[in-house]
Amino acid sequence: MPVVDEKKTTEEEWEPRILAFACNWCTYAGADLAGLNRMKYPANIRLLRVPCSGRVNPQYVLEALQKGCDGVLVCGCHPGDCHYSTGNYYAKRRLMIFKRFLEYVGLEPERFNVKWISASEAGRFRDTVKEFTEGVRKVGPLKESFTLAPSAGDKLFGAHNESEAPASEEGGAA
Amino acid sequence: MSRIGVFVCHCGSNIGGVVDCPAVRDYAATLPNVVHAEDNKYTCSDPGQAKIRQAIEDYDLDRIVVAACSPRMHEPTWRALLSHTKVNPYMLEVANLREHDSWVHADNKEAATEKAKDLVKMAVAKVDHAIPLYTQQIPVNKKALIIGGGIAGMQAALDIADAGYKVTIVERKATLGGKMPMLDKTFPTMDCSACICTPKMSEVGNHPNITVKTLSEVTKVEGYVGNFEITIKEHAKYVDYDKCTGCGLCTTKCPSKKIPNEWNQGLDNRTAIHKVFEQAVPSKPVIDADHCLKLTRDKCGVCAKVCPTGAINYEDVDRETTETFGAVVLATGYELIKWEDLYPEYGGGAYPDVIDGLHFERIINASGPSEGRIVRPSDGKEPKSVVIVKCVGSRDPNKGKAYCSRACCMYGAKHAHQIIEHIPDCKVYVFYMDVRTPGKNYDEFYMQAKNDGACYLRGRVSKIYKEGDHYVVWGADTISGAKVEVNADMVILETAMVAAPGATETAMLFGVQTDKDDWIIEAHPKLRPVETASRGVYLAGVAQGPKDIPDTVAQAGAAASKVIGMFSHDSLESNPQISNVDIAKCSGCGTCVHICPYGAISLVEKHLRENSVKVTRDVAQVNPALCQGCGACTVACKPGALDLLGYSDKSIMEEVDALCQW
Amino acid sequence: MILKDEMLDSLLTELSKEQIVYVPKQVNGTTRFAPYVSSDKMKLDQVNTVMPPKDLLFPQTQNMYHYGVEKNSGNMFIDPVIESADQILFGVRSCDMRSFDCLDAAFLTKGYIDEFYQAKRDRLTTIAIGCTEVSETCFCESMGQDPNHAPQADIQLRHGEGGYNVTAQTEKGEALLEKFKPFCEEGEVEVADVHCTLNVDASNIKDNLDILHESHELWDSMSYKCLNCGTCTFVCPTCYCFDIDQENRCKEGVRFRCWDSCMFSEYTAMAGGHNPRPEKRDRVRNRFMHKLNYFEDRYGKMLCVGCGRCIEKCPVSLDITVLIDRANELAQAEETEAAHA
Amino acid sequence: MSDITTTLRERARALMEDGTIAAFIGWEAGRFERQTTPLICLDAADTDRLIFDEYCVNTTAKYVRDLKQRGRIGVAVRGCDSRAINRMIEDNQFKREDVYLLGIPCPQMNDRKTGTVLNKCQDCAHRNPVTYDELLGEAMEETAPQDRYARAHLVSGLDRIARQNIFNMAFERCIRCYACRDVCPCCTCRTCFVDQRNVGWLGKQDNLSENRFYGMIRAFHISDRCIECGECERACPMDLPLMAINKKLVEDMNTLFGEYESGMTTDNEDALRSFSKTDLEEFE
Repeated sequence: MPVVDEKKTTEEEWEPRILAFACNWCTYAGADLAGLNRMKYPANIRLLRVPCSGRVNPQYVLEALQKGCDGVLVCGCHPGDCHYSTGNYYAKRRLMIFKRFLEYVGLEPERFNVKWISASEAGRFRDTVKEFTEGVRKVGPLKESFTLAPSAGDKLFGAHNESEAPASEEGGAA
Repeated sequence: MSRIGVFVCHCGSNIGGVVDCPAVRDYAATLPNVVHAEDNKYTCSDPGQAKIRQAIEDYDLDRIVVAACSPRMHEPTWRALLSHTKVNPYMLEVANLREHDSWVHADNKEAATEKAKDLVKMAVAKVDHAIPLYTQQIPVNKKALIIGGGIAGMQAALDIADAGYKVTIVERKATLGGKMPMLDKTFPTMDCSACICTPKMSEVGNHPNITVKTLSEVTKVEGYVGNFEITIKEHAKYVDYDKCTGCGLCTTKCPSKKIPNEWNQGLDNRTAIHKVFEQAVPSKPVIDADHCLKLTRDKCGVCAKVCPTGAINYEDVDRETTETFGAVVLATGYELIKWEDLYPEYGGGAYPDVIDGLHFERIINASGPSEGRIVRPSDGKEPKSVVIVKCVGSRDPNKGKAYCSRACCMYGAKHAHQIIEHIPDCKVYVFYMDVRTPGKNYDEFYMQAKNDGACYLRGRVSKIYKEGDHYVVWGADTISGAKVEVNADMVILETAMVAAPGATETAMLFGVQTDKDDWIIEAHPKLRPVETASRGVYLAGVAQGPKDIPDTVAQAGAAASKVIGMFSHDSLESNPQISNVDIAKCSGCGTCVHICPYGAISLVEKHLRENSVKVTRDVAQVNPALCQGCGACTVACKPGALDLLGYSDKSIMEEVDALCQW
Repeated sequence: MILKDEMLDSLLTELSKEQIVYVPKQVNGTTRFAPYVSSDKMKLDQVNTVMPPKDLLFPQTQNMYHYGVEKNSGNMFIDPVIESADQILFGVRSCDMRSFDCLDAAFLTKGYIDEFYQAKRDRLTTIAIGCTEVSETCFCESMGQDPNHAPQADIQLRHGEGGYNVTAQTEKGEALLEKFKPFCEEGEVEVADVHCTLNVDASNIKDNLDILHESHELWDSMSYKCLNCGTCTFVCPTCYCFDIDQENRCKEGVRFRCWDSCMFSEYTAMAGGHNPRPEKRDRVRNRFMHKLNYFEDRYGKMLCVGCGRCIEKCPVSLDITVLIDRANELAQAEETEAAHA
Repeated sequence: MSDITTTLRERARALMEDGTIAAFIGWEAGRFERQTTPLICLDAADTDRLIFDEYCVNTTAKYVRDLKQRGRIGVAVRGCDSRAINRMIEDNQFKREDVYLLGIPCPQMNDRKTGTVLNKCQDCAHRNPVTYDELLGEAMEETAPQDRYARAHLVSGLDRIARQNIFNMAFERCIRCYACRDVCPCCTCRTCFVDQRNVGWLGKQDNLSENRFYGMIRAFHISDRCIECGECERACPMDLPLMAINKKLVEDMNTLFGEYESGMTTDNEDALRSFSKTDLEEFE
């Protein structure tokens, strides 16, 4: 089972891994509409559904970046249109500060962004994903540029299955 | 250990034609705690649902992942299914393989399949940390409060009251009616406004299910849907309505007679003790404390002497009462924009014959000071040339409001029509930007006004000034490109509607937001136009944005039907995906209280035992009926004492970790 | 035997060909023991490194097991992760040398052998340098260690004019000394002894602490200013408390241990929320009792070597020597009172 | 003995003796020359140990939380201490009437080793206490720092790689002792997020990623409340440039959401718990 990107180790095979937090009421629905309209956009993005951009804790963003996402996008309703009336205003302030903070400690600006995309803006969703993916592709794998320190266990994960030594039998019995 | 079942849906060929569903199924089977994985043609269909039900039995599943279309589509379907099984309906996660995958990545099947696997593993990781959630029942107090006694409020009140529920109307002014009874005729049918409005007023006033509180306002709101504890302040009227018969003797004897009459836009005067207008409801007078000699200087007291029933009470004070209501309709209405401050080029209010539309309504109204004769306020002469200027304050982001006030095109046409009807030799010029007449029989009405002889000129008016006893209006005709100069005896400005003062404050009491122009924001502009973001709070009429009488009445009816619909249940089901406090972690800082847009969080003092020591400290408490589950508080809560059920920190972090590291 | 100053680099370069040589140096803006690289500027004049050398044997984070479910067979596996290498610790001070006595006692005696520690310990050779100056917070002499000479070291160096006197003290040291010889010359330089300026009487501290009851006012007055941060425990060369945790990914995981601090309230927090040491007073008392009483009870030595790091680094200047003085004083008072009664 | 020390002892003793306060928080001399350490007087006799000089480096306000159940607490406050008190009142940790504040205008504190002005005091804008019950000594004229965000500007002027190097190096050497958190008057959580491993915020491993998570998120948590006292940086045993981080966040908040200084009052509208519809829109 997967070592991180077993088969995508060489530079040219590298594909950016992008996580997007999407507000259930606007952007998630906008992405649904993009699907309904059979729009095409890069397959690198994975949406994580949250009730509101106000639910997106900057801690999730940092976690995703440090654990191996090459870029993180947060999407919500346009200010003023929040389903919960104010959630995105708080999100905006938090993420404005957090984006500057990330860049201050050395992250490329291309790797983290926030976009307001309504349920009707399927085209805008597609364009945002395209642009963002291209931006991340341009700056390359995050592992190198943001210096992800290997966790002490990193070299162990996946190692067992690769060597597939009979030692595992012992381990199993022990 | 949880037991997860994964169901991969082909959706015919919608998903299966792009994504390798069997591969996704096999992959899912290798994920932690997945004890069963299968793929189906249509998971939402009856046979598909039956297979889920069967698998729950066969494999003793306690959590379900369905990899299919958007959860916005069928999550409710599978939740409903699970509610009949032993699996809690909230232990379900839907991976969106259709809208977010097969439909958008049809050109790259391999990538689409990889993405499908990722989406499934994220869903598995999340559902693994799901906890069962249960809805609660909130009792409904079947009494409605309507804020605003205009046509919107009255219509909503009548509809709800006729359905058999108790209604209270709170009106800031001394009479019901709002703006409508001030008008003369209503477009496009030209029926008498008062004739159709005042019967409604008296119907409301006499309805056994309706309580009317005039000169009143809401000062405090506590509680939540079904159980709002609302404090209403009734200002002193100085007249005991239980005793007053409305005979009117007092008003004839009052010596303070020189007070400008607001009802008639200051065109005539009224007394200190006065009834707002003849058909006012309640049909009883109030004392204007600012002008009454007794109340200001402790002299006079004539009204008390003449009152045959002893209803006058100079000692009267403001009274606050608190009542419980189940639902609220906000119908706070509008005012006309204060054009005098914004448009000095129109004289800024210095010219008596440059008036606004409502002013003109009082002039032309048979019950107005000139008894329906069109005369100039300055000298009482009949005008022979009238200029009507539309969009004063509307569609003018620089000086007034950016929006269109919707009704002015029609009442501009109405005024033109009325003037020509009353004074056939009067010239009428209408300056307009566009003419917007969407409505039944509206355009016909406008055409008729033009046929009557009204001269429509497309352009804004740049200046109005006085020359002798007439006014010179400078404008542009953008169609001919010519500069236009018109001599007018009277100018009518069709001014913009703006939200009633205090509307925002009132809305805020209920946790309802207003937009930049103070109009109340509806829950959804298309699909939930009469609901607000606060459950149990509805809106009607111009409070939501400019509209004409038919739209207002229709919306009031819609709001009433929402209230009636809610009242048809004895209790409501609460949303279980709400914020939850772990008081062990809560330090009582109160940040969440500031953040919550619904006022759902409060700090309460708790007596606890911690490490065998009794302690008393403040902790946050979430009202499950008020919380809507947005989660804004959970992020503001630094120690994570607040967490959102259904979207917990743990489950989201697991999803992130799964995507990155599995 | 003399090792001339100018030969030091050549010696270390030679030594690091076969094993990792840890020397005190500036790393990432702090001083600690780190692998020698020939261009390195060592911090041999430094009285003490900010971080103690304990992480050579007991890293702040150390993997213990790798476990999981095999992809093909579905069988479970548990692989112990034992890391070990030939290491030389060069330039260690006398106080830190004594800290290895403490760690050895905790990890290798009383019938329990910690294999992760032992694997590293067995292959460690220590080269101590006698102190040539002391800082104001040094009090190793009060704790029974001579700043000039560490008997625990495999090789002892002492610096004098122009070079070091080299003495092997163990078999391991003798063996390593062979490697020294090409860089050394016969003779001896003159060295001067140094002594701590901070001195406390710790001779009876264990007994004195026994006299003072748990509820004694001493613990209130000593603890009220403590912030409950872990600074003292993390810079301490002898604090060996650890926590065990795991990092899981899908169907495999790594179990590791990492330094923990008894000053954290979370350290003793139990499932269910109860905490047997809920107040910082309890935690402060526990730390000092462990250092000066419990450890001596069990292992016959104090768990404080007098390096002074905690005094130096404590944000609120909580000082173990002040505690010792106060405890002596109060115990005496109690005894006098008891005698009168 | 300085006048302030004498007055401080007299007033603290008088307040304890007349029962106004149950404890008094100040400073006493340490074992070493020019060293001071926080002193908590639980007994009137303890007040004789109080001192005040230019080496009282500790910000002591946080002890009020530990002591508040004893009754009203007296605290000697300078500018930073008084702002810490305000901050904790705003965060509902205690009430203003729970403390009795003896204000002392601050001469600026010195580093005991070098004798020069402490880093944390160099860009201080409020040396006079901003709230107190009694002021000991004369209020001094405040001098606004030349650049409130000087610490951040030193770094923000560098290029990305250089900034990354600085912070990677810093987080690399962090030992996660949490002294910065424990000394911070804004860190008043009962259970810090780092102590909640079951939620999965961060692991206990000591490595750059986890340390950076801790460092960045703690800074972010206090970002709109930081009173800029610099205690975290002074307390840090590994000399992490923590104020370069905090000042950056404070600067951004001030620039983007309007000028404020935390802890000047007890009813500040913290930037991240409020919003304005007219906030800059950069995510369009």
